[in-house]
Amino acid sequence: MTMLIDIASWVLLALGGISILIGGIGALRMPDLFTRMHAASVTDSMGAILVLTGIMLQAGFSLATIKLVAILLFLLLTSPTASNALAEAAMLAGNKPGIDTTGIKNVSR
Amino acid sequence: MTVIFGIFLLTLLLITAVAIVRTRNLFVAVMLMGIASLIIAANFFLLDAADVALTEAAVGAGVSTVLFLSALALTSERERARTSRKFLSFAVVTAAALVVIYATFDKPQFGSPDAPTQTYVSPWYLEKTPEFIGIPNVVTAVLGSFRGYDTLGEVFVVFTAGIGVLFLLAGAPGSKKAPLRPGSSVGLSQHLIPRVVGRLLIPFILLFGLYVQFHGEYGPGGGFQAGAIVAAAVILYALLEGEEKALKVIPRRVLLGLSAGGAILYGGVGVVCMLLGGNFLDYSVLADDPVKGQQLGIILIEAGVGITVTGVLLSIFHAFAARGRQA
Amino acid sequence: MNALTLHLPALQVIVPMLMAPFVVLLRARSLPWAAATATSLLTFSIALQLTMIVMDGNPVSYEMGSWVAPYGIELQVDAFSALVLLIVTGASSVALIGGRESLASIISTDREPFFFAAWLLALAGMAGIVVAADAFNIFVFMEISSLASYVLIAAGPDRRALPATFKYLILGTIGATFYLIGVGLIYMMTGTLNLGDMELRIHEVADQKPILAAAGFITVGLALKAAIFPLHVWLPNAYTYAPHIVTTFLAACATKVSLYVLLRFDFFVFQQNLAGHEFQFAAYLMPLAVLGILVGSVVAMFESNIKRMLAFSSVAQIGYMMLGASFVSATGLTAATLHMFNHALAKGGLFLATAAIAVIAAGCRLSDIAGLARRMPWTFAALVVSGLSLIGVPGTAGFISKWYLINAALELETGGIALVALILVSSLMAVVYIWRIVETACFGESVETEVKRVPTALVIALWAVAIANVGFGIAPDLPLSLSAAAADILLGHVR
Amino acid sequence: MNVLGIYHYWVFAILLMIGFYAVIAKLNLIKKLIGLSLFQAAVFLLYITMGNVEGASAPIFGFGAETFSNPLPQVLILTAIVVGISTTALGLGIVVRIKEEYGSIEEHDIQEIDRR
Amino acid sequence: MNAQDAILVALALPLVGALGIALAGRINGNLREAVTLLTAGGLALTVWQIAPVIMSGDRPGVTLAEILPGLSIAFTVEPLGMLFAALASSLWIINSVYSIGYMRGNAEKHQTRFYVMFAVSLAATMGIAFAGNLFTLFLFYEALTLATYPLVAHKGDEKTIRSARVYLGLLLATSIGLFLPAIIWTYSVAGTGDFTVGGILAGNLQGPAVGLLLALFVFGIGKAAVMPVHRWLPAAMVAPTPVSALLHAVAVVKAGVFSVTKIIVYIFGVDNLFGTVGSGWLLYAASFTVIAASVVALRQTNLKRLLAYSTVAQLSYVVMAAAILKPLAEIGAAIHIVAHAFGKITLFFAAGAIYTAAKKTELWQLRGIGRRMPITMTAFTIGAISMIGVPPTAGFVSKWYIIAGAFQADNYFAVMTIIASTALNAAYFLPIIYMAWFESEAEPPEQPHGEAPWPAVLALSLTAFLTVAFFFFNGPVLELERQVVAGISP
Repeated sequence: MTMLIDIASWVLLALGGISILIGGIGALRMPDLFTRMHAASVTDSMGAILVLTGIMLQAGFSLATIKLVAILLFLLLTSPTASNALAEAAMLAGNKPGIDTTGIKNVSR
Repeated sequence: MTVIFGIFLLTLLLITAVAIVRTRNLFVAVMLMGIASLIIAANFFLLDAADVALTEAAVGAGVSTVLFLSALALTSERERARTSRKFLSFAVVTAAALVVIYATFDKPQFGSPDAPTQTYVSPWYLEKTPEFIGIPNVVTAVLGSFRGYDTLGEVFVVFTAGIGVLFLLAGAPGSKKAPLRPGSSVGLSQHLIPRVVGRLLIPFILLFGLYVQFHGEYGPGGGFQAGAIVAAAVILYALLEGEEKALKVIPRRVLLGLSAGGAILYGGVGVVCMLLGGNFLDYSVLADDPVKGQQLGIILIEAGVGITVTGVLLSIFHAFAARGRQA
Repeated sequence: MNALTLHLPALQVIVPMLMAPFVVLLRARSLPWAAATATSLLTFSIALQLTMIVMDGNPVSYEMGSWVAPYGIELQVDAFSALVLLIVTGASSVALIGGRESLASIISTDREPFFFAAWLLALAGMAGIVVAADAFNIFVFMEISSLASYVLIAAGPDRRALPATFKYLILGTIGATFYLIGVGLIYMMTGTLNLGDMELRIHEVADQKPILAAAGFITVGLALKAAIFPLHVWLPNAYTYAPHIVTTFLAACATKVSLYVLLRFDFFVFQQNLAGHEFQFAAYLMPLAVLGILVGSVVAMFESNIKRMLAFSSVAQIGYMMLGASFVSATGLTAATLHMFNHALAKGGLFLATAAIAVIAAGCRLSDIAGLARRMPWTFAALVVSGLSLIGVPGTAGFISKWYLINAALELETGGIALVALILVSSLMAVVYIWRIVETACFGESVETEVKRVPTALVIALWAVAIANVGFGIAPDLPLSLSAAAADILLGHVR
Repeated sequence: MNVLGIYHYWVFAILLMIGFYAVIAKLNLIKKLIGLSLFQAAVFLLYITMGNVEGASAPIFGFGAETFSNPLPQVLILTAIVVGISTTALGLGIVVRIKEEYGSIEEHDIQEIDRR
Repeated sequence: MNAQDAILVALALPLVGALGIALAGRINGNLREAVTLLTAGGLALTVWQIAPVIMSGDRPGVTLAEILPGLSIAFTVEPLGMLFAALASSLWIINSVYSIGYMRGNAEKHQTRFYVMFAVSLAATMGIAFAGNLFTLFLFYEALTLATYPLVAHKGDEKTIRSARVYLGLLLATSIGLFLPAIIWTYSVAGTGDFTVGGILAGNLQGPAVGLLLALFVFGIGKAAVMPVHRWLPAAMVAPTPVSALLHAVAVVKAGVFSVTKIIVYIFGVDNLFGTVGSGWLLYAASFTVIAASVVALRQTNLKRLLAYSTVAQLSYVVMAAAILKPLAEIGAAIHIVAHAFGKITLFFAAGAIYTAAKKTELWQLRGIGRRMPITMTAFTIGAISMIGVPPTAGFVSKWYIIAGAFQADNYFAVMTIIASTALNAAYFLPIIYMAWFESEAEPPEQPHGEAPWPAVLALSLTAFLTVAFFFFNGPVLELERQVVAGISP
């Protein structure tokens, strides 16, 4: 039984790691602010969930698991708000999301 | 395993430090400072220094970033001139580096249990804490009781910084030569989502602050970290709802009262111990059973520390914010 | 030893420190000043009592929180610390008593509580350093006194006070952090923070490299705080643009406290433990002291702003103290410690006089004080007396310490005569720059601005210092016995 | 195991130098303050590296660990961090006042304005 | 009042007087002058009271304060000090009378400060006269320099300030630069600095070191105006005449020479100095100063500068006499202090009177002034004759003893110098007397003028009478000086 839990947590942790990696690469390659933010939020949401559930499996039923759940909830609540606030501030500061910077004609004219 | 993790963290730290020094945009530098503090905090945790990691995270990453940003809001964000007297600084820096390297030659093995530091004073602390003070967290025991006088001094350092900033920035803003940039006194009021989420989160942050305050004896925590967290909560409220409303919640006079009150509480506990016959800051006289007395003493002084740190950090934030608004 | 005197070492620090939060809460017109002066006088009386107890040479120690020494923090007061305590508390009391009007004119009423709280914290910080016997505790109180003095200096009316304070803050923090690195290295090698304990355990340490590096760091850090010659760049601006009364207080004791810590570390902790440490002391610090004396005096001669001139003369006088200490002999150390006392008197008197002059004259430049002697004869006379004491004319306090310094130099077999010549030449330079003030004040034709009166409290304080200058010149037994005992204590640890 | 130890001390030395260089060479007053806090952060690292015992856990009883790392440097660093932040706060206060009085926070601008 | 109290009173009285003058000055001029005269009279009385005690051979002493072990402010009165104190206090009375006339005549401003500083300088002079050890001597020596500075810089215009700066700079530089190290060297070598009969350096200093220490002392005491350090004396001529009279006849210069003599007699000891090679140079330095100063005096046109250079020459007379190291020469030195004082103060009073009455300062203006100011010019003539050393005046007595001393030491070089300098004195004084009496006035002065105000005339005739009287009644002074040299082998 413990073998099964361990394997599951390893898988979850690996997936979480990969998604964070993707988020990091995305944040680097994306041209402007808003696309970067989109990529970064991948790490926040997907990565966090996977990693934290993986650790929860490791910890089993104990005080640590409850704390991990609290952290997960807190993260899920705050990271979207943070990116929202960041986007609004960027809009306020004036750099508009440049739709046609990628050279593709803007289809929804 | 931890070796690789440690080396990774330290290298990341060095890269961030170089980035901080090289970048021209001060805003980026401050952000990188926050990241550097977090990396150092993680490193401290790796080196089994839980309390210090929490403090570094709360004070280093949290409060100093807020302070730097509020100062940046009032001054220019870009650093114009490159660097001056390059050669002199390189010479001085390399000289200091050589002395440091010279000092590292025959230093005791990293982490070896029989290094002088581990064999002389600290084992006494580790044995005597359960016997004299009876609380699990040895760091809080040493901080509060064995070296309580240091912490008293340190509370007064925070208090001095507080009255210093108030002295500099309170009152008339002096000759108004430089038009300062308009501060965000109105807050992000038109941003609905942050305000809603904020209003939801702030009570929990305050609760967590109190938890850290009184959890100090049993796990990593204590007055400083709690003060920083509570201050962060109120600052978040000020950012979301606007500075006037935050001032209405805790007016300036109360803040001053808090800063002074915490320091007086801490000192007062010490004086009471003197009156009850022990030396200054000897808590064992506070209750009939010395161990109970020590615990009572530590709780009181940690409360004093928390109050002062909250009061000072908030007054500093309001001093900076008020300065912006008068522009 | 009734109940109270048992707690004296602790009271010496916590009385001013705990009064500061109360002073911050006072709102009335000049109530903060009154509270600060009362506390300062109370601290001075505690210092006097401590001196009486410690006079016969055996030190008084006090465990904080009654934890035994290396584990808890211990305070220790001996003759040397009693002397420096007298200087610190005395300077603060005299400056406060004399300074009411001059401070009230600079600081608005709503900022007054903060200023006087910062003043008390500076006083508490310095008393804390002098009384502490624990290396890290010295660092904490050094930070308190430094932060408080940054606030005091930034209160200066002239806007140039701010960059001066900023430079002092940066250099002061670097100095304190160097000191912290030094203490860290010693702690790494010996495992203890208590000074006495450190001294015992250092020579058991097999490899001396980190200890030597620690000695280097501590000496450089404290030299930066004590404005010893090449590291004194922050001192002239800070003292010139700070309010006059603050300069009187800081000039009399701020740098001396760091010098006190440097001497305690070098003579208690490092002295006989490190091979060749005498050489390090005499070889590196003596040339710096000599250079400091020469450069300080020469620049002071050609300076036109009085306060900057006196600031550079302070750099020279600190050079004298370092010179005395670097002889590593009984008379040399007596001369150094005695000169701390006498310089505080002389320089305090001179800066109080500048404060009085600033009330009437337009500014502090030499041209502003032309012909002032006739309009303020009493202040002018006190300025002359303090000036003579600074020069070291016989019959004044300055002469006694110069006399011991010259005798100490004569005891040196090599280069003694050259040092005596240096001391005399720099005294002559002191004559030149003091006389420039006196001459312009005496013979310039004064432009008749409206007659403002020098506040009587300031004149009384000024004259008290002037009389003390002459008094301790004629009957120097109090400071002399203290500094002689201090020299024995310091040297006691060497042999 | 020694690699990590040596590396820790080397990082302390390099971080110290970066901070020290920033304080001396940079002209912007805020960059100087940032350099100063880096300089102090390095010293904190030195103290905590000293206090670490290999294979021990944080000095808190009740979590089943038997060897503990040294509590004393941690207490010292707790104090030093707060001292560092207080100095930075005061420094920032002064920088804001300098900006108001001089209109610039570049060291050479201030000196030039003073000379005028 | 026994001798010890007399010493303390002699020190305190002028200071109290100075305070009294300062207060009286606020009320009105006459009260201030009255208080000055009262103080001067009181001081003379106290000092003269000590004279019989000293004559009987007793040496009263009192220690004021013990600053450091072996370093104290102590006073002991011995014949040399007694003579100098008596001279200074009595001449102060006459000088005060004279300055009342002079100040009134020229309507000088800041008169209160003038009289206050006068009293303080006299207190310092008393301190020097009665000093019991080198430290106290140095203390009051410095006090005298500082007290006389405002007097020299009295006028307050640019020229006076510059020369006052030279005056102060040179005196302070020599005292701190040379005199203080000499004292420290003596203290460290001899262990004490007290003036003891027969000298304290007898055993513990040999060979060239003695000469070097002597050089440090002689050139350190700038007030003795030996050649290279004499420049402050002519520079101080910018001061009003009563100050020049006080400085260059009574207090400052005499203090310098008195200290040199006292150090030679009581620190080095005449006998052991005589033998050493180190002391020879002093005689040649002094002689060189005498000759050079007299030659320079020849070329002067301004009356006061001429008198200044003549003072430099006469001072070196005393130093030379002391350097002959023979009892008769020592007596000659002491007497010359007195003779020169009377003669030179008369000359300065006369110069002041001429300036007050006729506003004349240059020599060629004095043609035919004898007829207009007969009394002043007769006094001037008596003074000049005394300087040259013609019999009925005091100058002759001292020169006689100095030459006798030189013969006693069969030091013919000294004899030659004295004769040459006498000739030179005659060369620059006689033409003035001839011009004043026997030539007619070139052009009549704008407004006809008689004598100077009566107090000035009274004072200068008094000193002229003293110069002559000293020739006949020098008994007690001689007796006093014999006691000084009692111990010295001929």
